[in-house]
Amino acid sequence: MAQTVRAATAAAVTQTQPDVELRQVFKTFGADLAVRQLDLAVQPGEFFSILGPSGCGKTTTLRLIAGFETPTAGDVLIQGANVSAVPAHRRPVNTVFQSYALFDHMTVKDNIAFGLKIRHLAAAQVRDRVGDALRLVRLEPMANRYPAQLSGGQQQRVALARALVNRPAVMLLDEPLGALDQKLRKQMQVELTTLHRQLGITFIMVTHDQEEALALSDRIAVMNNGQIEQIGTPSDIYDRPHTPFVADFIGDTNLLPGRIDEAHPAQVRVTTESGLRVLARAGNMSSNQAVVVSVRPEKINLSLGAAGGNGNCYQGQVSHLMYLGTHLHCIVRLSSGESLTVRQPNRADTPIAVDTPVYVHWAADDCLALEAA
Amino acid sequence: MRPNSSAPQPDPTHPPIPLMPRLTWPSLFTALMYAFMYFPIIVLGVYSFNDSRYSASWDGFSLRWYRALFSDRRLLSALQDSLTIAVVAVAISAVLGTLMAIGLARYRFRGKALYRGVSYLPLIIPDIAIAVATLVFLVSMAVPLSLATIIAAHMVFCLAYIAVVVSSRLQRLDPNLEEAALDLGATPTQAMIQVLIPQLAPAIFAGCLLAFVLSMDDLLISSFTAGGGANPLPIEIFSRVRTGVKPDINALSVVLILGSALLAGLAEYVRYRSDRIRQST
Amino acid sequence: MAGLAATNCRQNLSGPSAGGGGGDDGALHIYTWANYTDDGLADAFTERTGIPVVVDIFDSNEIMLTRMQAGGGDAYSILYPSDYMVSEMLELNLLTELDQSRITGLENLKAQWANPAYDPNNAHSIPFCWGTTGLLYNREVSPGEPIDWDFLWENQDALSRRITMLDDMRETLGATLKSLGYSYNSSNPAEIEAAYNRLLELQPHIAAFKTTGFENELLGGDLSVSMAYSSDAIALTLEDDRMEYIIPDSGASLWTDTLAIPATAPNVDAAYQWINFLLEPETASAAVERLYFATANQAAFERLPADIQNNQDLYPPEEVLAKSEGIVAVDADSTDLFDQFWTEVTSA
Amino acid sequence: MTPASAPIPSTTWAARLAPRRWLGPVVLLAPAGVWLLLLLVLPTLLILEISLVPGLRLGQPSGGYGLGNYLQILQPVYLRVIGRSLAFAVGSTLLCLVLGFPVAYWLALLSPRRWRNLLLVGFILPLWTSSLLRAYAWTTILRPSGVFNTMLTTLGLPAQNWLNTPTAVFIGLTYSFLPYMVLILYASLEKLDTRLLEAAADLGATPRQSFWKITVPQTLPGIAAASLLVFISTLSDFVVPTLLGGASSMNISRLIYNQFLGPTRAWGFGSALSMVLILAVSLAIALLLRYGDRNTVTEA
Repeated sequence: MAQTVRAATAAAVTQTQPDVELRQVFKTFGADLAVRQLDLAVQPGEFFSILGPSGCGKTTTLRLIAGFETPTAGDVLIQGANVSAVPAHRRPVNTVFQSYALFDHMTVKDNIAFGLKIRHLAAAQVRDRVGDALRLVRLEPMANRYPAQLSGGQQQRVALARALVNRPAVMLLDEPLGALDQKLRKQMQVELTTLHRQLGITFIMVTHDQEEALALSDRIAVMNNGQIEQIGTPSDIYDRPHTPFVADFIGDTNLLPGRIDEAHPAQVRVTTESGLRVLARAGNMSSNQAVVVSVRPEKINLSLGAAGGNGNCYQGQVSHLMYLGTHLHCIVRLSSGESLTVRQPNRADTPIAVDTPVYVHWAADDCLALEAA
Repeated sequence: MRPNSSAPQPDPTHPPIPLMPRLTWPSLFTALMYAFMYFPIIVLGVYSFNDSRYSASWDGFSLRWYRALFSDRRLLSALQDSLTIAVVAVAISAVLGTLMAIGLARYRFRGKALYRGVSYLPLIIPDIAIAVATLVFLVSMAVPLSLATIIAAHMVFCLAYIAVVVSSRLQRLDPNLEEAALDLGATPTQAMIQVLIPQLAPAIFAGCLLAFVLSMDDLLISSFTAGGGANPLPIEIFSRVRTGVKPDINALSVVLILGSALLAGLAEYVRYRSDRIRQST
Repeated sequence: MAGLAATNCRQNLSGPSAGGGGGDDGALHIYTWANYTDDGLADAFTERTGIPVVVDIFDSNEIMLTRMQAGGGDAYSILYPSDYMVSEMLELNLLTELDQSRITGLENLKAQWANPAYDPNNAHSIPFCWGTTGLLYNREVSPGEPIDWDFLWENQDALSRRITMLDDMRETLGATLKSLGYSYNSSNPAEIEAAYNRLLELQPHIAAFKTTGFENELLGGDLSVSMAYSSDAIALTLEDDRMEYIIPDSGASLWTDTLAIPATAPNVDAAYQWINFLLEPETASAAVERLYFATANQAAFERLPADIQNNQDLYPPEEVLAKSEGIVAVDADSTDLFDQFWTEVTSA
Repeated sequence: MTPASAPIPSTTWAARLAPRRWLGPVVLLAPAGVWLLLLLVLPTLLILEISLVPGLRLGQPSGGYGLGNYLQILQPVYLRVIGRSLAFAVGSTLLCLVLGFPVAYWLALLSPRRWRNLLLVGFILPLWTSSLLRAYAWTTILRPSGVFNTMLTTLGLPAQNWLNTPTAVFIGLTYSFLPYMVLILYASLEKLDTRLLEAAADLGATPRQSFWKITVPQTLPGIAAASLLVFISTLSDFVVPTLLGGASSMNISRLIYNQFLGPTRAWGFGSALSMVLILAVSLAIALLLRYGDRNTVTEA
């Protein structure tokens, strides 16, 4: 699978010098603390995403790397050089803005050539590289148009080309697909990964769309409240979230707060607040610790009769049912009082309806006990 | 992207309007108001061709007042003074006003509200109050009045008007544009000159035009700051209107109105052009 | 900062104009009454000397004085103050003492102006012309022939908004004083106040206070009577038969306008040349024929054609002159009173 | 993970070395700022100071501070001048509103779209020409033997002698400032969401009802801004009262002008009048900012 391959590449390059590194970075705006104690290392060639809800500090982090903001404290390193005091125009990074920020008084060609002309490249060289860039983003016929005469997707590609043409060490993408509609987004996601593979340069993307982050990234940093909650590969983040926030933010999950009754090396037994006893996977945890058990909707099975085995199995009743084509989205009210979201493949063999009495069950390894926040 | 996209979309609230609007009472009333606006101008125009000196009755068609006008050295030199004042004041104000608007948009600092408030003052304080204050100041500083003092005084309101127009454009501008230029390697100065200023150009132009028209029309501030033989057109016209007008003033009105119409047309054209380039598809 | 500036300011406001060194563009800048120079006069001078002439116009002595004090007067090399204003400006040190050795033609002045009371020995000013202030009316539309100032009050309803009075404090209040039988130069507060009240009574019927600019409206019949300087009036009576100028029976003001060089004048050389130019009999008489002011220059008078010499509006008979009086500077308290009443009457 | 209360280390060398951070603001803001300070703020403060020196006249030694100049304004004759100025302003603002609203309404909502911009420019085109000449044009029209009376007598109506009366001032002010009124009202009406009118019609409102219940309230900020602008301009107008009002229309601007460049040179009194005018205008603006829509004001 592509993801494991990527994870392997990521692991292989961990030893080399990071392309971008943030060390203990703080950024305040007046009394507001936008970013606190940030440590981050992005490896060369990585597609790295910063994911988080709006206002979590992810865009600020990107702007710190680009040089639009100076850290209040801490250091920013690009390719090993401390650039904390280097202004944006002398940093070897280029940005694709959410708004594209195209210069609408210049043609597409001039927009793309801007960075090269600023660096006083020879005219012929500028022409060649702009031509290459246009070809790369398949915009050759639009070279002499003005940005306002292009569609949203085309403008997006101009923004990409304008950054790429400078051959930056690092590409910074601030919600690059945020302004596009759903269908175009999917298409551009494919183009982005293709570009990344072709160019082999480091991409750092900021997004609030977890699906996009999962689909595109080698590694993801999940930010919340100015801090990084977890850095890891997509499957790390999804399958092994470190905090309830990450579990909740990435994908859907059911969170059941409770306390540990028995702690084993890799497994714990938890009694939830409503009295449900749950077996869950866990790291090093001790008895009586407050935890939150996270179980993904798609890991839960529904059946009409009770299931055996050493997993978790509870009785309940379907209270809501939504038909979503590929699957069914149900809410099951357990007899203990809790409600669980369950995602059930759309198959003929589970005839369920609202008010059907059902059993829900999942394997202990499919749920995770997380330290309560 | 832009609300006044010129694409002729049918207006949902009204049935498609034929080229000739129906004669409803609002359209009739509007026509009447147009007549009201142009009536005095037409009267001046008609009298400018009247042979009579007293303007009271029609004595026959004549171009003598136009001949008188174009051989009136005093009037022409007043026009030259006015143009000098307006062009110099507007040119300097365009730079200072634009810088001020950019600075106000970019920086946060203590006393910014006060600064902004002061920059709005020339738009609010009546001309007469600005005029007398400037005179008192110049007299108290023992600055001899001259063409330069008029320019200095005109710059106050010119830069305020330009800054206001540019500010409103800045507010609608993508804040990332300048950063994009920096990001692509432009120095802050290059970013301002190559990206920000071109983006602001239509607004700067509009502001300059407004300031130019106001400067050309200003009587009070000029009256209080004129000296050293400087005699801008409004002062000359005012003096002639008071000391007895000969109909060459009528001819002057016609010439000035045609000139202004030309300028207004140019302004409209520039606005239309910049809208065209920026209009979304 | 404001405090410092203010101290400086107060000094500058109360002292004479600090100015000096206004724009000297080589031209001769003249600050004068309307109709005292025309292109003919200026062109003749330029042709003679090569110095271009720029003329600016004032409505009243007081406004000219204000301009000179407010710093706008730096450009002018020649002023035309009236008699009493010469005294006032002398007191404020605003005029240059003339170097009489640089002036030729002084001997041509009529005897009565050889040593005028407002400026002994013509040390600072050269009498240029003189005249009276009376009523100019349009016979076709006036409800009668004005004999005296009283005419305005007696016919105020018929004349409503068909009268203009001079925009000149001393002249207009003075004429009202005269209509009450008092002197133009009264310094009796009660008399001045009585004149103020009388003028206030007429005020609603006055179309405008205008020193010039009534001509077209008078000719067109929009105005009936205008208080006017004889020089302006005569031009109009000669142009149109319907126009008449009268010197009111109870007396009018008799004024002399002079040529003077301000203390801050640039281009003083040109100023002397201008004075000498105007003192030449040929120039002066030609100007009189065109502009109709009464010259104080005997030699010029002698060169005038007989019809002008005999024009009684221009050169009134002795008995009329005897009833008239010159305006002289009054004491500070009275000036204040004039100022105050003038502001009030024009604001009412 | 990380403790929420991680201390912020003191400023790093990077922040301290940030290159001359004061330079940008100074280059951008100082030139205009100095100019405004020198030629606007300082002069206004000077006027304030002079207004507190009773009886200060140009060219005469002056006494100490006091409120004499302000007390002088309280004399009936000057109160009448202020009252007259207010009457001119209120009257001509109302006239402009009554005449201008239908025009702006027609231009913004009823005029053919294709010509709309051109029609608007056409209406405000007279603004581009000398305000002096436009006021002067009215003297030609309103003089007793002028065009207006010729028209009246042709129609068999009695002639009017309106020149040099307040009536002429009202006409002149309305004429001069009508384009401003239309321009701002147009901007406000153009932004009117016409779907609201549809919704009102859908809910059974007659056109008249939706005009008074939707259009007018929705454009109220525009109406307020336009009226304020016209009010301020007419309150302090100089040209129209001078050229059309004759001896009977002294207003505050003319009075101030006369104190400074007129015969009496009463600069102290003139400064006090000027301060009162500035105060009146600021009060009007403050009221609008307090009760009106800020954006409309700044746009205006």
